[in-house]
Amino acid sequence: MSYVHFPVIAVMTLFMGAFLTVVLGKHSRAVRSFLAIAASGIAFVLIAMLVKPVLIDGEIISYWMGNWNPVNGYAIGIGYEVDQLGMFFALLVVSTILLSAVYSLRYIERDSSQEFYYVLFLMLSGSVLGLVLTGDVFNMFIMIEIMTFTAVGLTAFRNTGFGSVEAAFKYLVIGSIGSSFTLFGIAILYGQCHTLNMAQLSAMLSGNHSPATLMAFALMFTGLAVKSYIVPFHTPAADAYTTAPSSISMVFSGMVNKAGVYGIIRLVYIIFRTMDIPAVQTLMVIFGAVTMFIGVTMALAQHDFKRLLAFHSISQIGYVITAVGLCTSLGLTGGLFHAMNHTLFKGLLFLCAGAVLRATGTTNLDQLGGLSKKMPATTVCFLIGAFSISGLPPFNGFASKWLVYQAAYDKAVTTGNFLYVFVTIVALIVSVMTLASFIKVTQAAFFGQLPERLKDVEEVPFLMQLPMWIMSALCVLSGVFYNFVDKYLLVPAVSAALGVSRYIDSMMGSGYAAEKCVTDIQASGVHFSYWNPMVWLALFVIVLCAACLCILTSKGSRGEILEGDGEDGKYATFFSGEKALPSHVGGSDLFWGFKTDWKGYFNIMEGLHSGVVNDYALYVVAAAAIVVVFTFMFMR
Amino acid sequence: MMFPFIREALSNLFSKPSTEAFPAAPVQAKPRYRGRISYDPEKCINCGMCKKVCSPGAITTEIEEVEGGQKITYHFDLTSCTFCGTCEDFCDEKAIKLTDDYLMVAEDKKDLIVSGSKIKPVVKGKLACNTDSCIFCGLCAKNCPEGAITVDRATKSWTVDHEKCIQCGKCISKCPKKVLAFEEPAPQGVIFGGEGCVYCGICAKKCPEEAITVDRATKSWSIDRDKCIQCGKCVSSCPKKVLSMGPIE
Amino acid sequence: MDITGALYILFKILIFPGLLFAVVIGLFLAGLDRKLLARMQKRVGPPLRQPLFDFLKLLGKETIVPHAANKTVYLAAPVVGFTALIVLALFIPVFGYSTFSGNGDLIVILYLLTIPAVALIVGGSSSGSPYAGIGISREMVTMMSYELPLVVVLLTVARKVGGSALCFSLGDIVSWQAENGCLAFHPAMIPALLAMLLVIPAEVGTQPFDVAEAETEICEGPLIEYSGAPLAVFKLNTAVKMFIMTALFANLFFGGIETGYVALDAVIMVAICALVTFFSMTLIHAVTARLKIEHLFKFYWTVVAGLAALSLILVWVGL
Amino acid sequence: MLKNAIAKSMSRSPWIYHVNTGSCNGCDIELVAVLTPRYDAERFGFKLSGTPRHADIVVISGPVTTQSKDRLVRTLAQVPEPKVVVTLGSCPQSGNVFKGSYSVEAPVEKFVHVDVAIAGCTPKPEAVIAGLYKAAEILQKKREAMTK
Repeated sequence: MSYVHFPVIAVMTLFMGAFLTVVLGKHSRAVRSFLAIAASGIAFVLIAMLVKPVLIDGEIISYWMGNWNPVNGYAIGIGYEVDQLGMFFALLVVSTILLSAVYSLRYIERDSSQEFYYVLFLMLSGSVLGLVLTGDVFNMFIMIEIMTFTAVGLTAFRNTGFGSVEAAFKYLVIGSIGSSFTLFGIAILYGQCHTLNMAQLSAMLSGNHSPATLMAFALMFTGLAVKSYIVPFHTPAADAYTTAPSSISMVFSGMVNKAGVYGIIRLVYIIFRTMDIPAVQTLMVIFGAVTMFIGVTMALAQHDFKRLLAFHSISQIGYVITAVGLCTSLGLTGGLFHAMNHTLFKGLLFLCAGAVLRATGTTNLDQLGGLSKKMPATTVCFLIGAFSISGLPPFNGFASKWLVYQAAYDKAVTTGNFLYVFVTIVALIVSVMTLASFIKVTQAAFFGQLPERLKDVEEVPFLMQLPMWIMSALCVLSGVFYNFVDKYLLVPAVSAALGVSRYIDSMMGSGYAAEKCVTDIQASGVHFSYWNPMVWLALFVIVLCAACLCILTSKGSRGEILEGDGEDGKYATFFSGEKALPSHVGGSDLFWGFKTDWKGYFNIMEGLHSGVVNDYALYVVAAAAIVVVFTFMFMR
Repeated sequence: MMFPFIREALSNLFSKPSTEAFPAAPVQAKPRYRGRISYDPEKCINCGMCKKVCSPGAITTEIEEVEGGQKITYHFDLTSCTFCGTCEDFCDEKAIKLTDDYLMVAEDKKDLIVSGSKIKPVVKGKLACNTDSCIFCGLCAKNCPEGAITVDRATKSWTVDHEKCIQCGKCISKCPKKVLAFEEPAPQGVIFGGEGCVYCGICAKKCPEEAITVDRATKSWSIDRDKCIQCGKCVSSCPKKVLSMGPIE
Repeated sequence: MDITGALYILFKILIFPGLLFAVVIGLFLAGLDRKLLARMQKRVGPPLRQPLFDFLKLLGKETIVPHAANKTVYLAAPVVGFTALIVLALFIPVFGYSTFSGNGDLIVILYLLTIPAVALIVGGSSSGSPYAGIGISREMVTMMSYELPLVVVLLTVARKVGGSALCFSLGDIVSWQAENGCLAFHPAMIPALLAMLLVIPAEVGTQPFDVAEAETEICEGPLIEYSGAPLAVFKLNTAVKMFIMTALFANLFFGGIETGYVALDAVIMVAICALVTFFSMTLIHAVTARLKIEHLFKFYWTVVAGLAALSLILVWVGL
Repeated sequence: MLKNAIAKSMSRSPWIYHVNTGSCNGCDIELVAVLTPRYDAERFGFKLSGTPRHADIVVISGPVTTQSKDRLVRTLAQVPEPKVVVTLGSCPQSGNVFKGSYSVEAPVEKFVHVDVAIAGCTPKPEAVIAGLYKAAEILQKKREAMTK
């Protein structure tokens, strides 16, 4: 079988898995588990087999469903088109699916109606995979719809808990508004161009924007922005990520909002090719900067583990949008790399949150503490994830954030636009605040003192640890072996995003792009004065060894380390001489000085995040209106 | 100016530090500093006033009977002392002095105990008052550390509790009229009554030392005081009860 | 790579300008700071070698791991911080002389600088003490405070040196200054210089900005449970950080004065480091009292960040 | 060599932790006076530390009230070896004028071994310096004994 069929088979496998789970998996847990793992495993293998032809050999797979080839230069069938950009996201998606499925096996074993979980899970997976592989705008919309509704179902999966139905409702309302915008935009496009194929749309829209297509652009941009939860569309995300099971939160932040990001990249770089217009860059960069800033400050104020992570998801997507919006190859590289890293570390962090939830029954940071002694594996994974997201070298977050800063400041100095300086500063400060909020989680949940209530907590089973360890390893590896990631994933994806003509040609036949006068976006040069993590890692290790040698082997200094029981006064915590009391500095107690100084800001933010879905719908509509107005003012 | 001390800090940088070079150059304590206690046992009269006025009870005494009198030892525990100086004030003999030695540092607590002892010879005689010249001012009673003297001006009485008296002699030195003294009691001996003696000579016979000589013929009775051991056998054996024990001359 | 080359690299890492140089100069600066501070307070002050004595003494003490602590993290934290600082020392050139040619990216330096602070925070956090909890909270807020002005200063320098090209390389910044004169003598850079001078004490954690380790209020904060060798390493970290920050300052603003002789350059740099230590740490320490944490945050985000931003705007308009 | 250097540093860099067990503050003030410019104990490396874990010399002042006894014992247990205990003033050694009170547990020797006693009520700062100096020497000896 030729590999051109693989993308479609992968998507179909997942949908078939969902169907079979309904039919066969009602009564047997083993069958359900098998189906879920088999479907996601097959999808993973199929996509992995495409790495060689697509990413390494640089081929673009085009596939017409039912062999409905274009007639008279017009695409009439549904086309699947796997270029390097789609492949990049597809890899993220299938990895996330597989790891999440493995994690789910033990994670949801205590829940009822598991067959629905797997059905929805597989449908969600299939839809996101379909979304990133499809070459048809309307097919994309269908996938978005499936994605939205399965996501709503999964959000409400643990509907016995507080707020999950409410969260699902918010998700439903906001998601539907977003979908409607997308659909409206697609309808306008179809009316204008009489085609739904992305490649053909790209060719036709290249350089000739009418008011109608601008309207379509604005609406579709808004619709996809809702799906990627950038501010001010982020409101349902926080609730949904918090109340959904952690394996699903991981899927949400790992691939569902990546699907939105993918959609935006596809939209601005390929379909409308508006990326070289400064106004679009400005729009996206402002959106991105605002998103990352509001996301992180809101995260700082949270004291629920998963809600905090949810706001961080929003914040990190801000980085991606900013970097992508810079429209330089450096920026796009940074943006895609950060998207990938975000999938890895945020997935990891959500899995850690899930482990904590399973072990202790709560994610409230004020009630946790001292888990590092009980759950060492989770702690190590969490620390790796936290350091990665905070961008400490040599973890992967650093490499991608570094690219983002480079790109932003490069843009600033080359264009002389002060906005980008501002964005660079915001990005750098947000990174510190990210670190701050993860220090908060570290202190509140994993270190400090173990409350009496959590004395009997146990580490999660191995099957749940496995995905966490894999993701931790990936976090470290992709940070250290940055060059390989760059060479095999990012460079092909970036050149695919910028090289539109190849995309069009491979779908619509060679020469079509030239016929429509499509030219590739001229991106500014890349500064690859990378720091070389390998050298620095080696250095780090050498110096670490030297330091350890100096300090710990100096036998003149009685190098022994004394440990003992807490009952022995010598090993008890110092409480100014008082008998050790269980007193833990929890999540809400931290960063007092900061919170005092920012009281006004936090009050405003608290008012804005009212929890009322009417308000949230208003934000979406208002933002859509702003985007439309902006588009018409500056893009003519 | 927001930082008023910048000028001072910078000028200090170029001036001499005001630190005392203490361990290198010993420092004299200021006048009237009350430091380590010095105790001169020779001056001490063992009145115990110091012990009495010491609020933390830092002063202890030991009295040991030795040949030639009592060995009296005073301990001043500096780790207990508040260095108030009251003992110095109350010591009339100026035996206690708080010096200006402030370096009272020791690894061993014993090094912080000032001790001194002397042998106080036994005082013969008991305190007595010549009430004829006494004006009953009561100074003796006031200064008595043990409260052994009672003076009542109204009835003009002066009494001393010999059990309590430690024979420190403070009252004697305080007495304005110098009427107090330690009076040695008169020597005791057998006293011959004379009247009624029948010179039977039983006493002479009974005397174990043969100190009594009785001559019936000359009606004389004599005693050799050097030989008499004051055993009293003669007194008890006298049929006429003319012999008695009492002070002689 | 042949043996000589490898040995040369090893020499660079372990002796100059790596481990040994950074540690010795760091301890020297810490000693100088204490000595000068004492002199400004009209005291004699400890000998210059005092930080070395402190370090050696702490090595000889017992290392106690409290019961509530997570042993691995607790013991690893100081060493990780130290390692990051040594790597930083390799990144910062001695004017023209750098360990690895052309490297020393400002953003990498900025991020490596956070590692010692994070090591302190995580180590303190893992000790399980509530005082440490408060301490790490303050340390983190301090970090957020000084990061903004520091970022702006670095971007200002990058713009000034790079013009319309991206220039984050410290090596390029130094060589630019060798041609165009020290940045310290460019009027537009004066506010940035002042801001940087004020950032250094917070980064190192000396007096008015040492809220995180306020020993009189929260018992040394994150360090509360540390004893023995790990504490020694943390104290060493502070000393080395002094060197790193002042050397960074010297390279950023006085990069031009180089003679070409490495030994002479090193002496000049140490002299500049000592001067910067005096003005940014010792003098401020001598004349101020400790701030409250919210005042610290406000101070950095208004006054210091304002100075830095002023410089950025001046540079941006072409001064 | 390192062993000797460490032992030597012990007496050059003793950090003090001060425990007040119900003192009248007289001794505490004198201890602080030791760090002032006039006496400047820092020239010998003395430094007040905020936590017993950093301390080498523990200075105890006050007559050890019943309330503070347990706290004192616990705090002392948390000081890493080698450590030296110094009593400041008369109170911890004897109870001084508070001796015999129902709420005073002095002498402190009932609970801990005291290495150096500084007498005085309060001791002169010079005496405190001399005492701490002696304590530092003991510290070095203890360290040497530990590594033998």
